[in-house]
Amino acid sequence: MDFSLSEEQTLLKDSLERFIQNDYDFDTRRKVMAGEEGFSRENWKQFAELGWLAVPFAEEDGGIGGGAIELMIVMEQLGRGLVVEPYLATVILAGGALKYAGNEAQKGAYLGAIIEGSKMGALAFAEPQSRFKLADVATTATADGDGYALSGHKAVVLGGPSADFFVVSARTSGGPRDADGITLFLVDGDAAGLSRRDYPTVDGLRASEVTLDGVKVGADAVLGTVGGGHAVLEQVIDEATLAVGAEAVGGMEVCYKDTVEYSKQRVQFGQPIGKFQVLQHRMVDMFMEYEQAKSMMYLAAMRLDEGYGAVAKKAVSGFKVQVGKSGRFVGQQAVQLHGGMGMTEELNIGHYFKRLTMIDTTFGNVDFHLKRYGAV
Amino acid sequence: MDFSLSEEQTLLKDSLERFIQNDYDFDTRRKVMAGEEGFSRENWKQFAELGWLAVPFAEEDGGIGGGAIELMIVMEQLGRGLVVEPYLATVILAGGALKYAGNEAQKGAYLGAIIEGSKMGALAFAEPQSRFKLADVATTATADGDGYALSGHKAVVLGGPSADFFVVSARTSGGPRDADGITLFLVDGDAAGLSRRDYPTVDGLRASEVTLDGVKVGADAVLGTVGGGHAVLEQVIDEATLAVGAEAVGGMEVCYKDTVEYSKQRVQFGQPIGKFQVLQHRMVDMFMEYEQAKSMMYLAAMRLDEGYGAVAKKAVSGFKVQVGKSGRFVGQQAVQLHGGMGMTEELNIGHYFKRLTMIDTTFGNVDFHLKRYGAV
Amino acid sequence: MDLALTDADLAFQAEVREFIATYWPEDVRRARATSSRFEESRGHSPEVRRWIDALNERGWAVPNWPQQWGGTDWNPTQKYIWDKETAKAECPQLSAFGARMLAPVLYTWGTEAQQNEFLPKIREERMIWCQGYSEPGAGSDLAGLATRAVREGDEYVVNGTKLWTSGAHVADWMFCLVRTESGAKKQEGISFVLIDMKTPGITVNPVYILGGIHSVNEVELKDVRVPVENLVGEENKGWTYAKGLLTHERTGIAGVARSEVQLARLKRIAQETGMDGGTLWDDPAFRTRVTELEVDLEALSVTELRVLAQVAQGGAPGPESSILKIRGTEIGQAIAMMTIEAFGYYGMPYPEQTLIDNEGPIGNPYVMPTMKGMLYGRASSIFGGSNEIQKNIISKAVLGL
Amino acid sequence: MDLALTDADLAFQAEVREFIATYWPEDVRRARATSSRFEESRGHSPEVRRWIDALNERGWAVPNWPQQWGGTDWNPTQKYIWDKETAKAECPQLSAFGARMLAPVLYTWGTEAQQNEFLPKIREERMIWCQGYSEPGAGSDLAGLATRAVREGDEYVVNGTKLWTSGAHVADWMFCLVRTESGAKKQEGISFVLIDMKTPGITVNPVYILGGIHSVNEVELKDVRVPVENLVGEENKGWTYAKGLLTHERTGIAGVARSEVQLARLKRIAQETGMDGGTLWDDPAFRTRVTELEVDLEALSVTELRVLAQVAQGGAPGPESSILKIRGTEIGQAIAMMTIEAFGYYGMPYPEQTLIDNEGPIGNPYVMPTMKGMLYGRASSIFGGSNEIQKNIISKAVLGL
Repeated sequence: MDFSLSEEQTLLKDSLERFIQNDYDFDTRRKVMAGEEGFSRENWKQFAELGWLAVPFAEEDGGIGGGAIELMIVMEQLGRGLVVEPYLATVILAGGALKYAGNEAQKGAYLGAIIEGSKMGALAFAEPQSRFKLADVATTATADGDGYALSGHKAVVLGGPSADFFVVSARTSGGPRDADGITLFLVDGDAAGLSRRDYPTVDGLRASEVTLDGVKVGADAVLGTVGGGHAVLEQVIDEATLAVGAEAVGGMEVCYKDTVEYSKQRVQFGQPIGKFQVLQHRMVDMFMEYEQAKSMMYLAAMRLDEGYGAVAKKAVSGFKVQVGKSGRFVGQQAVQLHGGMGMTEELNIGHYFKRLTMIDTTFGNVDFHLKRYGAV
Repeated sequence: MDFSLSEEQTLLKDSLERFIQNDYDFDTRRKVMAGEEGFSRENWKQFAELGWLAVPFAEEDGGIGGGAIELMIVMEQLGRGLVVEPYLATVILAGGALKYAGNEAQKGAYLGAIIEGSKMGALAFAEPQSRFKLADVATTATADGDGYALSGHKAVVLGGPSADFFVVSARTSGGPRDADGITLFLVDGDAAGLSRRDYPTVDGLRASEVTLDGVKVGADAVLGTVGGGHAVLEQVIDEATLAVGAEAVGGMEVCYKDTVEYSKQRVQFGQPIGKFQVLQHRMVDMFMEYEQAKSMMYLAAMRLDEGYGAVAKKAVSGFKVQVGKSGRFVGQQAVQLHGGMGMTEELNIGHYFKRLTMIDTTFGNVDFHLKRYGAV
Repeated sequence: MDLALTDADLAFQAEVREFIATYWPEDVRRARATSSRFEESRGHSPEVRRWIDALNERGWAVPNWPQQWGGTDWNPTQKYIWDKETAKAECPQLSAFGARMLAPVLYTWGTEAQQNEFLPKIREERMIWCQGYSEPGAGSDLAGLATRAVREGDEYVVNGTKLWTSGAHVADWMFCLVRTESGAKKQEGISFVLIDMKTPGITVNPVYILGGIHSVNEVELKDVRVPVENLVGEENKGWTYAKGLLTHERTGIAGVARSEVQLARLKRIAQETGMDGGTLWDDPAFRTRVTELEVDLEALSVTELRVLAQVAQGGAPGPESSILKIRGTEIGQAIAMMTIEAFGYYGMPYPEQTLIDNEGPIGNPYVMPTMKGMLYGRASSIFGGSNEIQKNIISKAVLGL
Repeated sequence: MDLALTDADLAFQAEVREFIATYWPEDVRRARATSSRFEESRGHSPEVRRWIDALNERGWAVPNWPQQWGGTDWNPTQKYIWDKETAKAECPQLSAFGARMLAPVLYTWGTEAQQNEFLPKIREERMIWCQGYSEPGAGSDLAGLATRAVREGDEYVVNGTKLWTSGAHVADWMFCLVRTESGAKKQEGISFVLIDMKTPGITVNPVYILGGIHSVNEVELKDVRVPVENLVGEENKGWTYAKGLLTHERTGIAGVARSEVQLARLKRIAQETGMDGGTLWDDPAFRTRVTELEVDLEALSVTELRVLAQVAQGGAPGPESSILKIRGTEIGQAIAMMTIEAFGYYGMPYPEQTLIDNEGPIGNPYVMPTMKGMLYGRASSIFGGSNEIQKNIISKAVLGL
């Protein structure tokens, strides 16, 4: 029973902390977001150099062989910095699918490029009707010569605008919501018949609606086994759920600590507002929510690293339930206690609030994960 | 649109208020409860003299023709006094069944006796497996000569120990949870084959487990139509739900006001605890919960008086949801803010807490009524 | 005790409905409700102008004002019907700062000249007002304001900074609290003045609210010269007027009717949102939470009716009126958050206006206005006396603590 | 970072389980858990005595004490395993006042004579203690206590009234805070003394708790003469000892394992409670709420593990340790309330003991112990520093406010 980080893990954490502190202040982030792509290629290069893009990949694939705990460390810090670079989309989602389902050739073609920062990817799994159900896939892949033709609409694909390639879930057999019969495909970003409608998201990211209109891919584009994509998706999304949850924990930490600091400085009625007992107890509640979320984060990461199965799934869902509730409370109260200042674009607090709000509905809201937690 | 009481209603309210204030202080209540029957026959006589036992009955039956609003007025005041006399059991439950389903002979035999205080009754509707579903009736009534033989187990029959007669729901046809096929019967308290196991309840009332073992009744014991008892039950229970809800509103008023008073007097850390902002806001929350419950009480009473149907059912369920939540909060916080004193048998607060807690599960808890509210 | 409407009330309701159907028809309503131009939708499209003109022509623009200034002779039930029906149809309202905040001060304490000059223009929405109350150092502690007005001859010279001034960038005039004397108590020495926004020395700096919304501003006042005839009431008594104004309009503050519209919309969205082959509305967990909100809202709506009935009978609103704002904002915020939640992933897209103009909305057309409303709505529990301040007030005024 | 138990830990766990199976078997456990004799079940039935004797024989009675006084050499993980397993099996514990509250004070600050006299008796549960802290005027504000002890020769003469004294009616001795000097600060001048309950001048009056439970008392002290050798530590330093004691035992305070037992019981009760032809457990609304509690509890359980791990590595508990009591009592109370709710109408019966003895329980046999536990459990957020006081402390100590 051990909650401490290893030496390597501590080094990883330190390197992220340093970057957030020195190179990613709030103004820098705003400038980065205002750019054409909504993030900085410069930063991305730095991520590659620092080895962060290699974290979850096996050493034989050029990675550093990190597990869920390492992902958690990275994402918690990225969450503290509200980092907009598409780490989640490329490394965890698209990279995760490759990691678990890719054959040697596919890994060779993509993982090295992800790790060195030369290729970005995205996972196109959600659809307009699917809500949070991974098996709800209407996009079809029909046999076409040696390969397949893909048609369908993929919704809110995070990192879509910058993706050089997509991992797309499509139905090769089975009924509309069957877990069986879903196949993952590697699709080039500039494939004929693939079109994107790109847009910013309310929480500062970029995403796309991706339309596939008879997009032709070869048989070698199949990632994993034909019809066996659901299990891969579920594991990747569980890891990604841990990841956004950790991001939320990082955000909550900033929210509660900044609120405490603000309350010590903001004077009303002749004293710092942090002297008012009601606000004190509110901040204690924020602190407690943060700590509880952190506990569930540790649990989820450790369970995932013990091996993927029912116990890990349950821990991930429990974590997401906690994050949904805690994140909402902490974000809302941070805004409330900052008063008007919390409402402005100029101050970081509102941006954390927005990200925390959106994380609640990413990969399943509280209702979804409560049900899953109870059922596993 | 009018929320004010008529002159008669005001007189009714005043007479109850006077009684509670002058004749039903907390010590008197304790003595009453400690007696053999757990209530005072003396008080009951007074209720009859003051006309309270006549409130919901038609004038031609010797009543005063009051409606839901009058019942609300009575019960809110009885709630303020935590009155243990079985008004709910006799007048609203057993009396209600007679009022809606009794023929002339039955009304003649029972209503006059209820009104003059010479007979008490109880409604035996719940069963060990039924939870809050009125149609879940396993007790059977099988044809037996000209009449019926009743067998089954009726659970937690409020007012059972003092009941001279019971109104019993039993199945004459249909499956175990069909609404059709339930018949109400008038059964004498000393009928052969009827046995009771009497006990006090945690909130200061008395109740019985009633076992029917081939209890024989004549055809004239059928209350209403054969097989048509469910509709009667539903209406009676909806009125009774309004009644216990109003009782809870009365209790909440005492809880929040007594807490405010206590907080002005109790000194800790050199000042009255009512000066601490956290406790101030908590009491504001108690006040708000009370007012919201009161609003829903008015709505439910007015809707019931407009006529019994979907609108009224919805209003009653909405009221019960509100009462469940508000009552729980107000009761718990009243205890919390009274500190150790709130925990003692000597002080009234804990007794209100107990009654409020039990009202939450009487005639359906929050879950049950939320579902009903959403479905109507 | 009853909730029935009289025949006269029912006839009036029919009349109101017809008026709304004529001047604010369903298609106009829907276009405005799905517009992603959140801020601009507060301004004056031709449809809005037509509605306001029709109101003025009919004499219904300012029902709550005294009749001599264009108010109606409606009884409280009629006013309630009006509020309910216009809210249900999401009709535009006159800018609140002029019609609801300033006007009562003017017709109660203003000079005849001020009344004649300003009230008609407010009623016709020909003059837009903003409210210069809050300051960087005076938020919840409003009386701590520091903007000074020094009398020089027939003018006040005003210096200071106002913050969170809604609509200052489109306003013609500002009503403003300024310190004219350093009194013993900070509530004393405050005066209520009217300032033409074109006066030299005024700089309006936008403050962008979450989501890039431009609605509030910082207003710098540097040697702004205000004629003394623009003082309202007596010098140094401004706090009294401002406070009276804060409690003036009790009903409506709860936003019950607006929340009812939003809740109905949330239900419809849930019924149209796919889930497991059915819809989100089939999900018992989601449905339970919506139903809980519905009960909360119904309770608040009856509480509002109770207040209204008291006023109708000439009484003062009881203590329950104090809960309207707190519960109203809590419920409104909860509905907005649940609607965002209902959208699922489609709550995220936040495209630029040009993209929407060219290619239409992404996902549900209600996403953008809901998101902007949700973000902006966080202010409802902060501005105008935060919910914490409201509880302090109830604690003192109602509970006597 | 991992949660795995070592082989040694697993072996230890097996050993503990076997010990429990031998000395506190399932049938004894169930009989005690369904006993409606709530208060008495805290006392010493032959089964409890056997368990405590076995503990002492095995050397496991007081794992947290120093080894010289009978403590174990277990590492924190082993202590955790012990706490978890004994809680899961609902094993009786030594009276907390002696073993957990007083003993640390004695083995840290007591004289050798005091240690030799009292510690073995506490360990063997041959001497029952009560805690004389609270007073009518000193609840949350414990330091405001007024009971005075005046030195006369070799004795203190103690006068005052203690309130909420748990178990005073069965206790042999009381450890007591008394004022020996009127200091400038109220925390000063308090001394920690040990009083034999048989000393003349002590009157114990029962205070009945909701549900008629007799557990706490009022203790009147009138000219009670206490030998000076019963002073613990230095005169006027008692507050320091009492405070140290309040933060001494961090783990266990959350009641995680106990709540886990109660939650499992709640689920089982829901699975056995009829509803709509199925069971209450099939109801999504109820199940959702139970699952929410389960997540809350799991989070708290991990938080407790984090604290434990810190201690295991020789560190001081981090700030997260401060939330254990607040969340622990909230969750415990919520489970109790939901269990009552699960019983439905059968939550109401509260028969007298003789009726139960003669005719058995009414409805579910867990009703009476659950109800008594729920009622008594309301005190968990009040006594020993109310949750409001806890938040004041966190606000100051952790957030620096």
